[in-house]
Amino acid sequence: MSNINIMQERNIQKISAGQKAVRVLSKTGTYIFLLIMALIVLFPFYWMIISSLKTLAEYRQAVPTFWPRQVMFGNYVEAFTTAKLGDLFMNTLYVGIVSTLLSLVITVLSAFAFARLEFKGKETLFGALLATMMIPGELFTITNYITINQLNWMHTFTALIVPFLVSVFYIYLLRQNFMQIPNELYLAAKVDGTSDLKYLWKVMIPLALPTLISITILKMMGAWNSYIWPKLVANDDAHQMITNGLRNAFTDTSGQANYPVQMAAVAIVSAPLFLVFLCLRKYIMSGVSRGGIKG
Amino acid sequence: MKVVLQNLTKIFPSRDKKANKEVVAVNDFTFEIPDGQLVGLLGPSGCGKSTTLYMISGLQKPTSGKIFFGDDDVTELSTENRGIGLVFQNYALYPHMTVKQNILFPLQNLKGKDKLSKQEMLDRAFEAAKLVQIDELMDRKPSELSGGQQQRVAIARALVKMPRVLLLDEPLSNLDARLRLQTREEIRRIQKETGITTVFVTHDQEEAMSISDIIVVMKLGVVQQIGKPQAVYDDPQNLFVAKFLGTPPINVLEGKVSDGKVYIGEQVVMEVDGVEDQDVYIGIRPEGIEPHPQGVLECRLNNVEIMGRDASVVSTHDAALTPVVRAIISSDITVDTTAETVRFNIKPHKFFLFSKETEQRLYYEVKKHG
Amino acid sequence: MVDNKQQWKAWLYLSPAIVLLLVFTVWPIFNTLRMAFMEGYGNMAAIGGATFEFGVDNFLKVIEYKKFLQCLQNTAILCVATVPISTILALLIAVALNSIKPLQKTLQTIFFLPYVTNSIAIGMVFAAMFNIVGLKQGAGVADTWGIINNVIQFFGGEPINWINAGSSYVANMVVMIIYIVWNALPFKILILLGGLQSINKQYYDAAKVDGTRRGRVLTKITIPLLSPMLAYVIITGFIGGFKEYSSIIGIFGEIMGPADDAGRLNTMVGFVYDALERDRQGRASAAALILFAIILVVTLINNKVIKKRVHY
Amino acid sequence: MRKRLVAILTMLVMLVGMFSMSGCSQTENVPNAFIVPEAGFNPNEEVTITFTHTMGAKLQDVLNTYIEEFNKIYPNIKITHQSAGGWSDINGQINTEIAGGTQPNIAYCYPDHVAMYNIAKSVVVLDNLIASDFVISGTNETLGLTDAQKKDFIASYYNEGLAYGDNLMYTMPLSKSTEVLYYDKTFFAEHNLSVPTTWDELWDTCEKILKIDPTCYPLGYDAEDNWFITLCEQMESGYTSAENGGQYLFDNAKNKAFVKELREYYQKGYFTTQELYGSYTSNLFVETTDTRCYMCVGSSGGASYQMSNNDTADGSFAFEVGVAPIPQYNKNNKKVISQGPSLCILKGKDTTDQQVMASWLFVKFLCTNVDFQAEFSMASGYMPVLKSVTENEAYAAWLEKGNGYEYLVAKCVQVGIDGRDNYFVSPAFNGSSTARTQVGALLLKCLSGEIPSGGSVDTLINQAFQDAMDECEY
Repeated sequence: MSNINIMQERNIQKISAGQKAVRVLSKTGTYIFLLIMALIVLFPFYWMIISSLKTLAEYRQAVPTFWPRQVMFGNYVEAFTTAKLGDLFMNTLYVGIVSTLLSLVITVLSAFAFARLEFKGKETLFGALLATMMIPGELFTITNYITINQLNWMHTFTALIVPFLVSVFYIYLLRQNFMQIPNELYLAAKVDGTSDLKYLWKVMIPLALPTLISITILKMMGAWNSYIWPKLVANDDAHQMITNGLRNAFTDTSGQANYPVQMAAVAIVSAPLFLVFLCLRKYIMSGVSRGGIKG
Repeated sequence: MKVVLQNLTKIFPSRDKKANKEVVAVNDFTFEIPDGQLVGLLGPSGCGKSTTLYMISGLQKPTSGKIFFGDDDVTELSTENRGIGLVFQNYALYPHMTVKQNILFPLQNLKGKDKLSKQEMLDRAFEAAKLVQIDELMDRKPSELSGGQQQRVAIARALVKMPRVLLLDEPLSNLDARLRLQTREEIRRIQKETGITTVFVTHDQEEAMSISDIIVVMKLGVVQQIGKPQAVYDDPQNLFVAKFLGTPPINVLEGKVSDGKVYIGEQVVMEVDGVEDQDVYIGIRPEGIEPHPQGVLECRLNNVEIMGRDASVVSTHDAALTPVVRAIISSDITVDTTAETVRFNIKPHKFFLFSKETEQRLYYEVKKHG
Repeated sequence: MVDNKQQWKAWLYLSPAIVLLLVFTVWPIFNTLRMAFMEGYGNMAAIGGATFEFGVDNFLKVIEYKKFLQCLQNTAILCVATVPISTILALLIAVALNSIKPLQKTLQTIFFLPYVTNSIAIGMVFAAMFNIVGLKQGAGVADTWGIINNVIQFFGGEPINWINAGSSYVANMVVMIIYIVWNALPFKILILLGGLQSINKQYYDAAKVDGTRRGRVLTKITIPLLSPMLAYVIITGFIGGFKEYSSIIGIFGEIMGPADDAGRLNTMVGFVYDALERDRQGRASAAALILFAIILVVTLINNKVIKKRVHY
Repeated sequence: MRKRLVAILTMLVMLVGMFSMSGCSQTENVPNAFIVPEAGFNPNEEVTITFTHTMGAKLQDVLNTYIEEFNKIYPNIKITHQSAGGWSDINGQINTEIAGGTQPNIAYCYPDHVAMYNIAKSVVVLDNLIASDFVISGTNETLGLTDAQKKDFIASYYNEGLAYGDNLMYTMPLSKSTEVLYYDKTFFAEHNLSVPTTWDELWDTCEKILKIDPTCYPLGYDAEDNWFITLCEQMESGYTSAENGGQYLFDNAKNKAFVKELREYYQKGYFTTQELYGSYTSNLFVETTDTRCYMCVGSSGGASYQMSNNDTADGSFAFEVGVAPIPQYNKNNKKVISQGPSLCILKGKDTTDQQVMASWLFVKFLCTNVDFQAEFSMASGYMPVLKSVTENEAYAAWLEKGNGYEYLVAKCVQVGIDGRDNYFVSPAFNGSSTARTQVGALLLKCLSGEIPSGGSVDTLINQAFQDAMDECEY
């Protein structure tokens, strides 16, 4: 082995000073970059908030104002009172919780079958499922509407919940997660005579918890944001979902929306979602990262 | 390249903000590692040995104190400019690169006048691979290698750029017993061949003793003793060092010194000069006692374990702090295993006294021993 | 290997999903196929009692459409431009976020905010940012140039007509790309940051010991280790890009282009919607199937390329 | 083969339609004509009907009050109603509902929507109901419209229901708006300008205004598509026809000529439009500091946006807003566009005759009840469809009421009512909304487009017309 030490003969002082400068510079650069991006990202959010505080006339102005001339907290009051937010909230929560629970059960069972069991046509079936993700879902609306109608599910929570219980995407996500759990664990459980369901419940689910939490959150957000479908199948007072309620409540004669009030309502209903993210950030982050990275 | 640590101290802020307790990981560590030596940092977990290693590497910054490589103060110098090689405990081989790519990686980072041509890089990589005897595996991915092979790749990667100092973090802990023996010889050989000043961290005293030129025993951030392995073993400066080194471990008994006599219980086991009267801990290496019908130390005999060349006489004593009192003797010597008790003679140079109060070594001159 | 009991169990576990998929996904797809091959099929017309012949006329009609290529081109440009840009930007942000300590959580939350910001608000803000009010033809004066142009002018540039009547195709596309990239960022940052945080720190220590420059750490270590996440983000990005439609409505409104050139920015899904609106389900279905075929091919190619590059 | 069949069928339908006009027997051969059963409406049979609209909370309050009134007469008819959101939402929703057979009985509609529902033959033809002289027991009302009721409708509004190419009545007008010319009355008085009544006068006025304020746009026109369609109608040059399932007639020399003329005026800076300006021109109109516009053509329903600011020091309005009818091309052929919701009755295979008749009774009630019409107009700023509403005391008082925003709304309504003989609606068929979008875009392109190199203005205009036609006919 050659004995020339390539690391010798250095001017330590100079390097020392240089590296410090580089470190400070790069840290500053990183922060500047992040802060600029953060501002860009924040801008529409800021816009939503100030829009919700404007009068309709000011909102329509050609030259948008960056701070409302007249701060209309009244928009929030109006949003809250006109739109029966309480009922809407409960309906949405009900649909969100029930569909999340059922969806989790279906997703876990399917993902388990795809990740752990051997059966004929597994690959083909899985491929076919993935392919369905590529078709614009809008095409399904009319057919599904007719189906719901023939099943006599119009204006029921069932119509809001059942058609969206299966998500190929979630099955895919969870399957990837399950695949990372060593097969030995399953075999060991089999040797011990543990049933599949018990194994799922005791081993797989705890290990895949972050993913399941992410799915829960995405599902709840789905319930929060769904608009077109609920409007079609269950837009009556007893079943109305939050987005529909908000959209419908603030239109004027010509079917134009009163945007400032609508924005206020949107801000109100966004708040719970935001809080959920704040509280569960850790789980969401680790949930989405379980795609197949080994440590 | 000698490495000098000067009053090196590392304090970690407490994790629990309310408790506001700081953790002193390394406390005022001063030491000069001579050029070309293999140094083992030894201690139980949490003793600060890894922190010391990471401070030498530059991955962690000392709270106070200085580090010199040769005459250069590198305390403020960042890792990449220190010219060190570091082997991680679990190797940190890049899983997406082949062995060759892993070894080449450090060389490809070189810039400026250090930059090497492609051919030079390849030559160096193969040279390093040959040194650790993995030149057959160059196109495999880490996941296709055994633990020992991964270890070698990690060493090759650390060596390939000819570092000024090589640092190894628990290099053998992930290997099985047989591989461990083999690999530690390997490390020794490589270190001698390259002559690179090497520091490695281990909690396994046998490992440290067997290959180090110098060992540093640490406890709770404080250096206990530094020296050649045999010297430290033969001359431990405190009870901790005595207990930590040696397998089977040293026998420790409570006793006292009174009037120049060392008592265990009521028995005088040795007469010494230069020790004031006090309560003491008595450490006796297992190889320092041998059965003798007129021996000074009487113990209750448990059993005798024959281990081929050696035999181990296992007995108990009321004053012993260790669960058993063990003697390692040549298997030629016969012991009456049916007897209730066994008496031992003590070899004075394997017999250490420690102050019960400070646990520091009490030096003495033998006047008479049984 | 495949024992009967497992077979039986697998299908049992899959049955709820399969039943629901059959009813709410497979049947609609089948229906789409049926409509695509019924010449001139319209839902309303069918209810009104009209009958339709079997044939490929719908497909021919789609391809004959004068702006069909334009729709395809728009879709392709949006995909090809937005996926790399948003992925790279999201990667840089995620890496930067991962490398800092103070403010990390705050910034992370900020980057998530668009997720809970209503899409109506976002579209309007973007339109307002690029909109020029009161542009006098040829005179180069306007009442308001919009924030973006104000910035350009601040740095001494000439203001650009981004989205108003008389704007250029390139300018329109730039706006769309910025908007779509912006929209795609939060999700990608979230995924990539999650991925980064699960990479073992020792790889970075090892790289640091070896004196690896930042750029090299990114390209040689971070990106390969992040490749499963990146693959996921890219594939879903492409699928999303091919379905681009609502973002264009968000900026340009229902006319899908600047005021003087309606439909200039129309996309494949936009075409599908237009056809649905005029009771031409047959044509819409045919276009959707064409789109599906394209996405399928691209995804297969993607998978091929990615399989080679992704380290699992 | 099929085309010919369709043509023959259409001919037949038209013939039948003409017969029905002349005779008073029920139109029986029209596919979806409603035939009033001999037993007529049964006031004792409970019936539930649904009504989908786009009313906001304020208008729904008015509606609820009058549902109560209605139930005093017909307690057996239960009405449930819901808002479908905005205009763009209701069409899609009802389309889907028709596909599922769950359409509402009554729907807010624009002609385009009706044309679409009609493809599915889901719209009830109202002729027989209107003509029915069946007297509902327990009341002294006939099922149909009395002559007095018919006459009370503003004729052009009423005729909108006939705009589907087959001379059959599909919709009843509920509430209407039109386009009016808002102008700065203060400015006009100050500079001794007269309010233009024809386009030629308007251009003269523009020229004068530009001399006074060279940086202004004398005229702002919010809706480009309306402008094009109105000009076609005023000039009788042809826009579209609902006959034969829809025809596009706008690609003609006369239209190209006026578009070319408008381009010249635009280049002179006489006017701007919403899209060209980049914002509602009403914003220019109410603006008092920067660029101004002194005349503005906009919807009579949007009066609130045309109100000048009153944020001056003493709280007075910056200027007085005048409202006038829009300029005409030919004073002998006055035409003003009519917009705003009508009501249509939908039926599916499960819809009973009783439901259709109940729906009709409610539609009739809303459209002919003077009090409702008055109150709805006051709440919405839209115009009532009955002539006699102006005689309603509360309404008259409201029209007289003199200040601020309400005054302007009332003035718009007044102008709208005054011009009631001049209304037109553009023909409706599947594709008529495409035509609307296309002529709007084509006008913009012709006004502001760059002349292609090596060509003339005519090249540009011809190309724009051709493109629009291609899109429409695709």
